[in-house]
Amino acid sequence: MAWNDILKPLSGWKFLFKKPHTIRYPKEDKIPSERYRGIHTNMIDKCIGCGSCEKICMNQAITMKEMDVEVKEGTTNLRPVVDHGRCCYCGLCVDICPTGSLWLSRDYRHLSEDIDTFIIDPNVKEKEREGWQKAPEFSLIPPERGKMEEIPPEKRVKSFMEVFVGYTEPIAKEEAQRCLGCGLCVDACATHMHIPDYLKAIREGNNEEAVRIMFKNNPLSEICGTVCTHFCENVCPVGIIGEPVAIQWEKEFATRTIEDYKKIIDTTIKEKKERVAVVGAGPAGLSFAFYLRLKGYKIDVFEKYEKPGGMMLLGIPSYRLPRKVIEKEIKFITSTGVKIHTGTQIGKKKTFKELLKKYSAVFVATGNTKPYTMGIPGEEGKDTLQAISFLYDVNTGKKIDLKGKKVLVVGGGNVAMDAIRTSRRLGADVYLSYRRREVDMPADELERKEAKEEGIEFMIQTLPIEVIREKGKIKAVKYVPTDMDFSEKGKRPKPVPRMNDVRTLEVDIIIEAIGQGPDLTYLEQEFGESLKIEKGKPVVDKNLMCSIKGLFFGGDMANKQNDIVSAVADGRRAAEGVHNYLQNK
Amino acid sequence: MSILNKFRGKSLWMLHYCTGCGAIEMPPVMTSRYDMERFGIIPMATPRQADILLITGYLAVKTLKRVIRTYEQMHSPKWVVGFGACTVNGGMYWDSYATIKKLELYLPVDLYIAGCMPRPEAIMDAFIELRKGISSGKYEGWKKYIENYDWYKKNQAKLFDVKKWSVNYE
Amino acid sequence: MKQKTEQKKSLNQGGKNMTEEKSIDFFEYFIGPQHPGITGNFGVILNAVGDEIIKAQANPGYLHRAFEKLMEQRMYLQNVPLVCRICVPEPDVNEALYSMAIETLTGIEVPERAKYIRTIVLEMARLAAYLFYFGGTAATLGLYTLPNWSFGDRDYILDLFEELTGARIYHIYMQPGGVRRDLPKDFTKKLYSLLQTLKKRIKEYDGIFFDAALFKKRTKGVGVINKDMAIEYSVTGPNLRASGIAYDIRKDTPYLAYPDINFNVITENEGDFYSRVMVRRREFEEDIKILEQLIDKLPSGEVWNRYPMPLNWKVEKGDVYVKVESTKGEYGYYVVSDGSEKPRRIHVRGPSMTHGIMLLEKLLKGQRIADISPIMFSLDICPPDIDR
Amino acid sequence: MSDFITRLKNITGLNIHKEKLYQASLKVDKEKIRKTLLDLKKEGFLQFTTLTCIDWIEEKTFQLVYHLWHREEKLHLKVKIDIDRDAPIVETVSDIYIVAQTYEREVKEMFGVDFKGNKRLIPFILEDWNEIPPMRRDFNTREYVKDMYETEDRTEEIFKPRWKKYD
Amino acid sequence: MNINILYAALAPIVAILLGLLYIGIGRKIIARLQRRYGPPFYQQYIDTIKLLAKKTVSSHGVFFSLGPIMGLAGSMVTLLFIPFGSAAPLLSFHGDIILVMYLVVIAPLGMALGVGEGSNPNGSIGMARGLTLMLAYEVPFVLALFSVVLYTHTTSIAQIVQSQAGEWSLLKFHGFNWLTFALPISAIVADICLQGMLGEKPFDQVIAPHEIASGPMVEYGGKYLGMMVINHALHIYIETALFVDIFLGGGPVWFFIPATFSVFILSLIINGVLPRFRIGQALKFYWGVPLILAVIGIIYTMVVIK
Repeated sequence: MAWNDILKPLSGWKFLFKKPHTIRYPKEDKIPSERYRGIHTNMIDKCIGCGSCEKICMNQAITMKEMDVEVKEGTTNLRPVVDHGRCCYCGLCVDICPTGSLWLSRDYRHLSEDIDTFIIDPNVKEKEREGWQKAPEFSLIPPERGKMEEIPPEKRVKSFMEVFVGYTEPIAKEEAQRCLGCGLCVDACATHMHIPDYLKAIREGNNEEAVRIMFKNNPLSEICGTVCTHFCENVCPVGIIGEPVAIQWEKEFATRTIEDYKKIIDTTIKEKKERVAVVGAGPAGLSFAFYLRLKGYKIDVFEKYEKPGGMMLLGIPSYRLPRKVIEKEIKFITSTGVKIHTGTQIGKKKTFKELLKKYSAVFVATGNTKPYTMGIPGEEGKDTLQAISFLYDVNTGKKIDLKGKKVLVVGGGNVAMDAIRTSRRLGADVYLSYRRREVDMPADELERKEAKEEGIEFMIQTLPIEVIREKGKIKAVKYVPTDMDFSEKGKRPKPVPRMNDVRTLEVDIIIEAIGQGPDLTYLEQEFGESLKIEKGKPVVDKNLMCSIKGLFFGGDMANKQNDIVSAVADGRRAAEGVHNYLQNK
Repeated sequence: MSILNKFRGKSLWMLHYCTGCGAIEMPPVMTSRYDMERFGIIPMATPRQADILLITGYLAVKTLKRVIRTYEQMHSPKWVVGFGACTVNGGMYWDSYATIKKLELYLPVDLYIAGCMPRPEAIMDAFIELRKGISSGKYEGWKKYIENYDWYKKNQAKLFDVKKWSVNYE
Repeated sequence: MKQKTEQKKSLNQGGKNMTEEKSIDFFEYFIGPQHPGITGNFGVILNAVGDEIIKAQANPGYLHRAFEKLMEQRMYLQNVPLVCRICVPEPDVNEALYSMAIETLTGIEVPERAKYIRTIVLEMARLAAYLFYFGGTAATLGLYTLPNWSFGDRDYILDLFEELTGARIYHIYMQPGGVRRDLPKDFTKKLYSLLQTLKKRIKEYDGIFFDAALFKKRTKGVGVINKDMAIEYSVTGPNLRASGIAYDIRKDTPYLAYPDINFNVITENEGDFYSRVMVRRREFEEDIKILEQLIDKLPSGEVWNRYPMPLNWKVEKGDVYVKVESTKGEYGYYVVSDGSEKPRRIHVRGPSMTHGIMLLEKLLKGQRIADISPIMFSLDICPPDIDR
Repeated sequence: MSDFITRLKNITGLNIHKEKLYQASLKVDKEKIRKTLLDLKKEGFLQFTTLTCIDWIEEKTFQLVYHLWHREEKLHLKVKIDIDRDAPIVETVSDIYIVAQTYEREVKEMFGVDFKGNKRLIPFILEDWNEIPPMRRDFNTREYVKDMYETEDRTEEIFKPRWKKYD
Repeated sequence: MNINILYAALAPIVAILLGLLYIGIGRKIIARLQRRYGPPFYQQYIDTIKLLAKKTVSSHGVFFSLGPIMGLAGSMVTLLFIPFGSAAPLLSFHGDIILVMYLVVIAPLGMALGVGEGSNPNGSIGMARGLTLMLAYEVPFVLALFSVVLYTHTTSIAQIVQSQAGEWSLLKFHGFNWLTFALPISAIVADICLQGMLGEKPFDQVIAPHEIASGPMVEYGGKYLGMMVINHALHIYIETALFVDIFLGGGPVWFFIPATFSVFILSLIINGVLPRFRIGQALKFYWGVPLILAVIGIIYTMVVIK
């Protein structure tokens, strides 16, 4: 054995005079790293109570508890409470949290002899020391939506061909996987469709089950799939960081794959003897007719125009909503035994009172047919058209050629969008004047984007004040820019016109799309005072029955939301209402 | 008696028994980086010489039998410290057939430390807290074991045959 | 020492009572679960005559948490935090294996930078595990100074892990498709400086332990595994290389970033206790070189290739066996998926399953009682591998 | 690698099909397992990596997978055999590969597969376990935990849809 | 006479306090070697008091309890014969060096008796190792002392101390007539054997925690362990005092205590950095080099004898 092998260990003694590297804990403390995964903290206002942290946690350490927190639209009052007798500090709940409100702080100290104190309520008002936080690019929820291939703007402007291409099978399945299953969208949707259920069915590939779930709440699912205002997507947690789950397109995909609904939805009906009349074959009337028919009542629908469909057929242009979709849905509804009498306007020949006598209940859903006017000087006269009548002419096939003409459309809703894009397709170069900011526009964001692509110039925050006419023809329009006044809380800002800065624009035709209201003239003649009307809309109770017994109102003419899905919802609710009314009559 | 408690607090001998996965955080605490010997805590080899029994994390039922017998061999006053989530409410193995869920039912635990494997600082926190508690005579876990002995035995009997269990080998 | 073992209640070692009536001239000796010389929670029952062992029987099962049963109850992503709890001294091996298995099954491509980061994490974990090994072996031989040094230095690696992953031991940092966060800023500088200090520190360890005469005297010729015994008992990892067979999974079937790292496989040839320790000692330096190469060649780019939404993630039917070189030997995962959201079966092939039972029982025959725990430590047996 | 597989096929006459990542698998029926392993060992598969048992409860079979590793050719071979689930009996291979004895002990204890000829099938991990072998899929661990430790399994409550009130 | 009684009463207390102090400071030094701060130096006192304050006493029978008492008694009795530096011991007569040699053996034997009763295999293995180790270091140690006796022609420790005496003063160093300079070889042998007697590494197989879970003390807890710790402290004091008395010439208190402490530290230096032998190797080690050295030492003394 070499001598230095024996003496070498003594070299260790040089540490006797060096400073030990011990962390003398109570005095010197080592602060954990920025990313340390410690005890949870959750910002109570940012959290929407979707419960996906509870779902991903494999130790079931997180339970969602009711807390007294003000429930904003699209959120619940559930907040997570963490049981540190189960938690393994993995941070998966932080990575899946759509809003990024939950994170693991850098604090880890919790000592106690009683195990109940280990259930810690992480909810706080403001952010304390951050630790393991949500990084958007590492979120467990895929941010992008399944890509739907688009038709290039030049090609689609030329004709009224269909803009909406729809999903293919693999992309739809992959997109349906993004759904967290939290159910916030169901509360936001007017018809409360069971969206997570049918997305799950699509994921598993059986579209029949998906369509069956849809038709429980919405008989016009394919139409809604194509043109809905999709409140569900506005509230979907996935959309907080990335794009929301494409619920509308998924619905369209599922219904498109089913040729004939008759085969998969059983419409066996237990006949009842009462007969019910429906005025107006719009979305509200049709859905009311469908659900009441399923309950067994005999239904007669009276429609003013030649073809049933209401605003869907005559308001929405064919490039947005193909006609065959409407026929397919209506064919299915009539297949259940609903009789639709077109071309008969109630109030002219037949009166409402006759209907009330003949039928045990009457449901009126004639929608908003009376357009509002701007009321500015020079407005009346030739070439100032109303949007819905303009669209009615186009949709009923009347040839209108606007080539080389300049068209100014006033308004910001979906009807305005249809007006500008239809006139664009008819060859005009189109301007849009809207008095508030672009973000306040009620129109769908995708519609605005496509409109801009098609070369329509948006004149935001402008208010026309006068129309200049020469020999009856419109020559130009005077307008002023507006400023926003945010004084009233909770409502959209009020536009304040700047009168000193007046500008003019040479224009040939003006189309007004500033909103429509219900046309109650016949009803007032017949019922007068007994029909209570408030702010232009009849007052209805929970069952949508107005002050006159047996008379029900629904659709755009009775609710504030003014879109297809709320009309369908009113139809379904009215069907329940009539059913209850007739049961305990 | 309180003066003796001071001495008991200042010299806690820990049983060198890594029952669960939390024991991997004991070496840094025992050795040069955090050095628990500054508080007079050294690992002892046998239950006879030890004062604290550290249940470091989950406890398989097979280990629970040994731990109970080891605990009963320790000389009182003795204390039990539960490490991590698994001793409080089952931790990650809440649905495993082989581990116990609440240590409280089988042993009188004086202190639980939060963490899915508590950090060395958290362990030092526990030792300091234990030290203060013992000096002031607050932690009396071992008395609790003697007082409701049959309650503990009933819980243990639910899992294994308390009287006659033994190792099966060739 | 003849000892009749009648009805005597032996109250130590977790108190196994020797109830049977045996009058053979050996005595049973339990190195039970509660024993400072045992790595983790593991029992060995020995029949010894005097100081010499004539028969040994391993008695595992104290750390059984039924991982494979639990993994069948959880979705694929929920297994990521569970999987790293299997082997405590080196959790990253399990994370890497699980991610590689799922990536092979589902075909998710791992970005280049993520491969490098994973290899850095694996090599750092290897350094930490080796330091743990040196400390443990020296403690069983009686030298308490080296554990204090090596555990102290290991703690600096754990601090770096905490910087990188947010946790000291269970990093839950690798997930199928890449890693969960990118490197923090100037992480590679800190790692580089730590590697330089570790180079100096290993020289000091040489002085006190590896070159010490007493260590050589105590370990040479103890617990010898010759070549064909190693092959017969399917020994893998450093223990195999200590017996002279140059087989290293990082070289034979390279994974992650190992293809473009050049390092040499270190072997000894006696296969006894001394060569097992020296193999790991020289591999420690080799790892430092590997880590330096990794830091130089670290590419840029993103670090995670996304998998579908975890709550509805279904992996199509298939089975795959992936393996990684851990400090204890070949660590493998055999994942069988049946197209549902939960794996059908995940079999964890821990190296200690062969080293800890059959090999240990064969090695302990004929050894002294003083050498039981050193041999067990030299084989680097990790009881959670056996019981899972 | 692939030429070795073809050579292996015609020598042993077994249809081995290659999979990704240095792997190949092979289906054999129950009786021929010993002969296959003997041939493969002669071919150079010296390392017995592990033995896995998969419980395909739907088809009422246990699938035993013997994993072998060929060091020179760098090939991982998975020899699979299916055995009936209700009477799982197989001959042991512990005399061909010594290490298989431990794996067989574990599979015996966890699945209840009986290995004829294994000299040492004594309890391995579980102690005084009186339920059915725990790794079988018909042993529900969450129910067992419910009545032994009163630990609730809140899975349905977590995944209960919250919109059922709109029906 | 009453001074002696006072001295007899004081000696054990002083010895225990000194022993515990040495262990406490030793722990601190070892801690500094291991790059950490280590416990306060008075930690050993606290530990002992805590052990004695333990509430339960579990015994395996009468002899089990007798073991530590015999050990303590053996150590106390040897104290009577060890001179505290130059101060004469209580009892001193010819042949007391041989008596001390015998008495030092009583303590381990007493404990062996107790441990045998404890029926714990670790205890019995530890006891067997303790006896074999004692066998190992006794032989060279006796030869070394034999050479001292040969050189100083007396077998009474007090006289050995006298023979090295000279007037002591702080300034003048007059250690030349120490026996270490007279008989260097036997001093080295005695020091190597001291390492084994104190149970410091590389010879601490007796209480090797990692192999036999603290050997003989495995069943002893609480008050018994307290007695054993005190016995260990006494043991340290006795051996270092014996070594200083014989080889470093005793000397006044201000020299005696630092000398004993430095002898203890010398053994600690080796203890800090070495692993331990197997018991077989320890035996072969002691009967190898130290035995030959001891024989050479004797021949050397015969040659150089006056």
